[in-house]
Amino acid sequence: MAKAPKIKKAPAAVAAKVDDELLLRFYRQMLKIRLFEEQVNQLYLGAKMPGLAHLYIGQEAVAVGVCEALRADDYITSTHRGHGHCLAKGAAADKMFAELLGKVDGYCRGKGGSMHIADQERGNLGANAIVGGSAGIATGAAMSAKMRGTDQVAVCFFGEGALGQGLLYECMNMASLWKLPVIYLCENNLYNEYTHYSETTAGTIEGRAQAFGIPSETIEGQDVELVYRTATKLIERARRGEGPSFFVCNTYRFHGHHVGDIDRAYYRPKKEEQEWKERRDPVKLLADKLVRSEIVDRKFLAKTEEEIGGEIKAGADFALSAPYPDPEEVEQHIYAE
Amino acid sequence: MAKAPKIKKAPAAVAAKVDDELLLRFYRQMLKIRLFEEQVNQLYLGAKMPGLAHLYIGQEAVAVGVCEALRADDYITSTHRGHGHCLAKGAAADKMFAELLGKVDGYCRGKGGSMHIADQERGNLGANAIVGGSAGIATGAAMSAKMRGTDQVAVCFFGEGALGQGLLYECMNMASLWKLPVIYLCENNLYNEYTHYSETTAGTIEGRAQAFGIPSETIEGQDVELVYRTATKLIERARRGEGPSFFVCNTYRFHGHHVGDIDRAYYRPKKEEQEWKERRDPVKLLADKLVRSEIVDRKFLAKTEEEIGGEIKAGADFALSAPYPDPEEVEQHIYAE
Amino acid sequence: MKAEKPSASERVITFAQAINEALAEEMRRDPKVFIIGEDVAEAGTPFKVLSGLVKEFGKERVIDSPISEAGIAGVSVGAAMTGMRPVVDIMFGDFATLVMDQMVNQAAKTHYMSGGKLKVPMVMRTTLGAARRSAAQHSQSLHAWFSHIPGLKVVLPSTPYDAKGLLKTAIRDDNPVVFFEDKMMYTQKGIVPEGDYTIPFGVADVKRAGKDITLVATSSMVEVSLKAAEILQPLGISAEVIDVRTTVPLDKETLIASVKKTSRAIVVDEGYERYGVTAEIASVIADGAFYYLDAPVKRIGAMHVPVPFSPVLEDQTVPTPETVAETAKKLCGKM
Amino acid sequence: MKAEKPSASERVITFAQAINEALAEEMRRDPKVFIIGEDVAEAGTPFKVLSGLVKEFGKERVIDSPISEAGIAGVSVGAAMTGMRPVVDIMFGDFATLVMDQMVNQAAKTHYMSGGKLKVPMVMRTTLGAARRSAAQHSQSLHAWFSHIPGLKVVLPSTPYDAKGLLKTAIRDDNPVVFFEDKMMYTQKGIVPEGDYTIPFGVADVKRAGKDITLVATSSMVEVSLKAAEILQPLGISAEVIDVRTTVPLDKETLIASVKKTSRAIVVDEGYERYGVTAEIASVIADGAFYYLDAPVKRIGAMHVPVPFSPVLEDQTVPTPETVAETAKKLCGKM
Ligand SMILES: Cc1ncc(C[n+]2csc(CCOP(=O)(O)OP(=O)(O)O)c2C)c(N)n1
Ligand SMILES: Cc1ncc(C[n+]2csc(CCOP(=O)(O)OP(=O)(O)O)c2C)c(N)n1
Ligand SMILES: [Mg+2]
Ligand SMILES: [Mg+2]
Repeated sequence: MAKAPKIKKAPAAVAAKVDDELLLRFYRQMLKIRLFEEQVNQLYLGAKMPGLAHLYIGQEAVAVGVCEALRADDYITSTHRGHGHCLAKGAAADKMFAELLGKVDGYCRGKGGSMHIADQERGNLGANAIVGGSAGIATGAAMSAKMRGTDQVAVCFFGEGALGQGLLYECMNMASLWKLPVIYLCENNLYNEYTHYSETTAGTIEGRAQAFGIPSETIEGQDVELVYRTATKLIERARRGEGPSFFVCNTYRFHGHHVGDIDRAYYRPKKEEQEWKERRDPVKLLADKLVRSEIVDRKFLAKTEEEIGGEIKAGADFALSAPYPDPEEVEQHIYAE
Repeated sequence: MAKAPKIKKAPAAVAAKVDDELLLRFYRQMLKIRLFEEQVNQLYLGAKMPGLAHLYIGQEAVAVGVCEALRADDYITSTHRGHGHCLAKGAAADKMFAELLGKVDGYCRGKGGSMHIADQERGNLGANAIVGGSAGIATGAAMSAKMRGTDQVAVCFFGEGALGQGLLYECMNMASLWKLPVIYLCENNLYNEYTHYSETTAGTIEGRAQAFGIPSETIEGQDVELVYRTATKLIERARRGEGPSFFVCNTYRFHGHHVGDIDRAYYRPKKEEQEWKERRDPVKLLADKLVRSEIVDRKFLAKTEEEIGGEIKAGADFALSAPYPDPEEVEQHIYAE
Repeated sequence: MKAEKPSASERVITFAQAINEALAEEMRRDPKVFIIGEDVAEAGTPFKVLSGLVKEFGKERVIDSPISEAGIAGVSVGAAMTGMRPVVDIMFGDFATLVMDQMVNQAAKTHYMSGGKLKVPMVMRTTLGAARRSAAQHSQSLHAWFSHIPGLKVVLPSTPYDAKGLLKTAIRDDNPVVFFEDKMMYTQKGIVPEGDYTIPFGVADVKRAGKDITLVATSSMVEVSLKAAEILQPLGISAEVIDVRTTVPLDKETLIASVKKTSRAIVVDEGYERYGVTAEIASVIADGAFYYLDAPVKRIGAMHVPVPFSPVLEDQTVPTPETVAETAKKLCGKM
Repeated sequence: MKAEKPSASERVITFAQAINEALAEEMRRDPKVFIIGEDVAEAGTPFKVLSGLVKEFGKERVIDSPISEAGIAGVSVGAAMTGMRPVVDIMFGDFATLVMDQMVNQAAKTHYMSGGKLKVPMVMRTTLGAARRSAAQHSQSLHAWFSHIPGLKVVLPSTPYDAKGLLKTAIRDDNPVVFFEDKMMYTQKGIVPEGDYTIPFGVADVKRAGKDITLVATSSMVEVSLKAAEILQPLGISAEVIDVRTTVPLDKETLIASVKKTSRAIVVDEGYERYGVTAEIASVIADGAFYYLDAPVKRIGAMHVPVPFSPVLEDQTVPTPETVAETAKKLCGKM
């Protein structure tokens, strides 16, 4: 753990101090996701990882801004692009790498893999390989929290492509009718696989929730502070029992739909990718801010990166040397005893 | 056919003359549905009809106002409460009764029954026993019309309960994206079976379509002229290639959810039923108007009723004496040759 | 086998009441159990199976839902994963077509995919059976689909007694259980003890002992098979009738042991015959009792057609005591 | 049986190219045929099976849809009822869970429920097969569900040649046809004639003649069975390998005739074993060839578990030439 940053500003701003630490924490979390995903890509390129993976690079501010506003006992449901959500909710990189490699030390003993990582100890009810498939699970978790009289909240992460799935509307209707503490979080990264969302999405995204009487917010999802502040507001609202909300974060995936999606020019312009990477990289934006506002210096950031990089590297090494599950496990866990 | 009504008004209103005839035609059609359904109820009470039926009584103005605005080659899809749609689109009472009794002379040779009546010669693609199940069929028929380069239009009739089915939203999204000539016609009769729609429907009904960029109209569905005028407008819009629309008709079913639903006090107040029957009976309202505006007199209406009653009675008799399908037919029509 | 006549101490109630009682007792026992479905509260479902439950448990535990089968199955999965024990009501088995993703890709696989960390203790109650003049979309028996999916358990009670005991077991099971009720059976009466008892899954019930042929049946076809056995009796054919009770888990041992004894078997089920549950059960028997069989194992399912509305047609599609008896006679060389 | 080596005149292309060619030829022949699905146009599907079609036929006939499986199946039903011939692309067979109502309650029953008046000439193309490290929600083979439903036809091509000929037959059929393609087979090459030819449904293909045992297989398991036959050859076991090609309609005659000759049979399929297609086929054989069988008919399906991600686990779940050969040896008393 990096030693506390040298605060160069006048001790006056005490309240701000917390913010500074929080911002730094955001940075560490976002950087962890970034480096984790880059490592995943390396594992794929090096033919060390079975199957494919959908990288979260470019969208880090969304998962971190939202999960930092949640409590450990709050719930999230995730998607096929779920590594970022999982890490942001507190999962450890080493056990995640182990899962991605199908090793027994993974969060699901290697049975789930990238698209099914779940970490229920931290409220992560799981990634989901069915687009929109978790709308019911998140809504049901919120219903359960309400029935059990806790003040837990559930966040349902999904990509804008899931707006095509009828289940989402069935669930939003019930969440609104019963004032369930759930936040439908739409990460609009502009593409449903290889098709621009404008070709698959009529009307407006926010209207999809407003139709059910669910209030909605749409923000720049590359600004982690903004994501955090907006998420905090909606989560508190849900906790107070005021019902569901819909939260659209505009963002972008920097890599392909999955690690194997290299030639993308036919469906999205190189120029668009460049612009996002140069001007709207959430990690870079936050780093600049941290330095600009003199919370830390470049040296510190470099050190942080080195340190997290070490953690990631160690995590990958752990996974690479971890054992596969015992072959007998194939017939275990079909049914709970 | 009743001889043309004596027009008592000054010959001045020539344009109006057409309207008068049209109004009379509406009346005949609505009355036919009313008397048909009352006969169905009698057949049920007399244990002459197998199974159950969902009566359309009280909603006649919707089916008639809409279908009178359609062409014979336009499409409709219907619901479990589909007798009115079928008659309004031009089906003959006798073959419908035969279908309801499971006779070989029925529109579906007795294989479909009340919930599956189809009459494709008049563009009726069928009733549907799956709530919301026809959203895809109607949308696909509109898509087909567009692809085949005809200017046919499709009307998807459904009850407000179908707003709970995700399929509807998936289809409206596509209809809007592709500007398909389809009208989603929501008959809001206030109840999903035995539950008031306010307990199952969050937000607004119109918002459900507006979210997809589909324009919407909501009207008093007991006023057949208003239904006809509004339908004509939306149908012409669709024919011109300007895309789908959503049309909500507020109405009420005077009988139970199905013929066996007698004790309804636990889910809807007798007073509410009375008010609708007394003040908002579409057939009565039109009859009063015809007389008030001196288009016809009471005697003429009585004669019309007698005449249509005769047609209905004859249709029921035809069906009662019609033969059942040959037992071998059970294994016919599983596959088209 | 249970006695035909109830003794003074024994209580007779309908199948519907047995279901209702099982739910009421479980909801009293465990505050985590709740019901969700269409028209389940005041209406108590169109079949009136749940009548009165909302009075005792309130609208918070007997929840009227929108007409959203996928949605209510989905929220049940999520509620089950987080500490509740939902019982979701899918009015007609035909509507199972709408919940397959939530039941099969979510509920059934969650425990396995999470390496045993997450559990989905939920029950999906639905119906099966034709012969109600409800036509093709309200008459199907689709239990074969669920029986095909690892991670699900599938229950098919054939008596009020079994209905209560099996439903309690289903509610207490930590896995997703699909529970099929025959619509025609709701008014059937039978002896049902008051108070608590459970019936284990995977234990077939020998309803009638016999030595010449084994009739293996599910749900609605158990009664049909018992009647067939009565027809066969005077003809000197002694039929053993076995109710599998649960297709998953399946009590292979009891079935195979019976056929090893009788050397002949017919499997009777109301699902479509082809690629239906009769196929699995017949091949389990044909394999397990191969060296004891005097004749091929026969299967009788619903006629392989969409269920027609017309009575003269619909009535041909469901197996009857006569058709079962005819097949049995042929198999026993008595014609 | 088709020759192993192509003659000069013969052309070799991949399974994916064969599918693509069948679609292109049918779309040229009949303007009513169109394709709808997710990422089918420029992307040509994630498997690149449809590459290039949008160039020739345009976005009006190769339609990129929203991620709405139920919706695209539904609009296809409606389009088919009104004069078009849709080919709807459901990317992974696992997503079939989302289209069951439209395919089963609507498409399959419309012709029958309308007394023969309405027709639904549509094809649903989807995939099956595990072993791609895609885990439990992207690896299922759910053809048993569709095979269970009267009104649907179910096709499972096992070679590029069959893929082209069977897909053309499917597109020209006036009924809803569900067409399953093995994801692993797309890159497999084979001899495929240029130009038009069709292969009738309900005609099984004897891939290899043999006299000691019959291996009945579907789709991905045909190749596995042929390899098993190679393993058995040197052991003096002559295996006949039959590809059923279509589970509905099923060519019972060919299967039964073969087993009457060989007296032994194993049915191999990649769907879950229990209540799967192996059960139906095995019981058809056990019944039809009863008096000729020297051993019980065996079934080998995918291991009855949700498909696990970890390679060491997943690889155990799919039948292999070795497991099939082992079972065959036991059956033939060679161990
Ligand atoms: C029901 C379903 N249909 C199709 C797919 C295949 N698929 C996987 S990801 C994807 C695109 C999802 O786009 P979006 O929801 O925007 O998420 P993103 O990939 O952009 O994060 C599709 C079509 C699927 N997994 N599930
Ligand atoms: C998918 C589905 N779920 C449930 C049912 C049972 N059901 C038949 S009619 C009905 C209520 C429909 O209400 P609405 O759509 O408003 O039509 P209305 O009966 O009022 O005309 C229900 C729940 C069904 N037929 N299909
Ligand atoms: Mg996206
Ligand atoms: Mg209604």
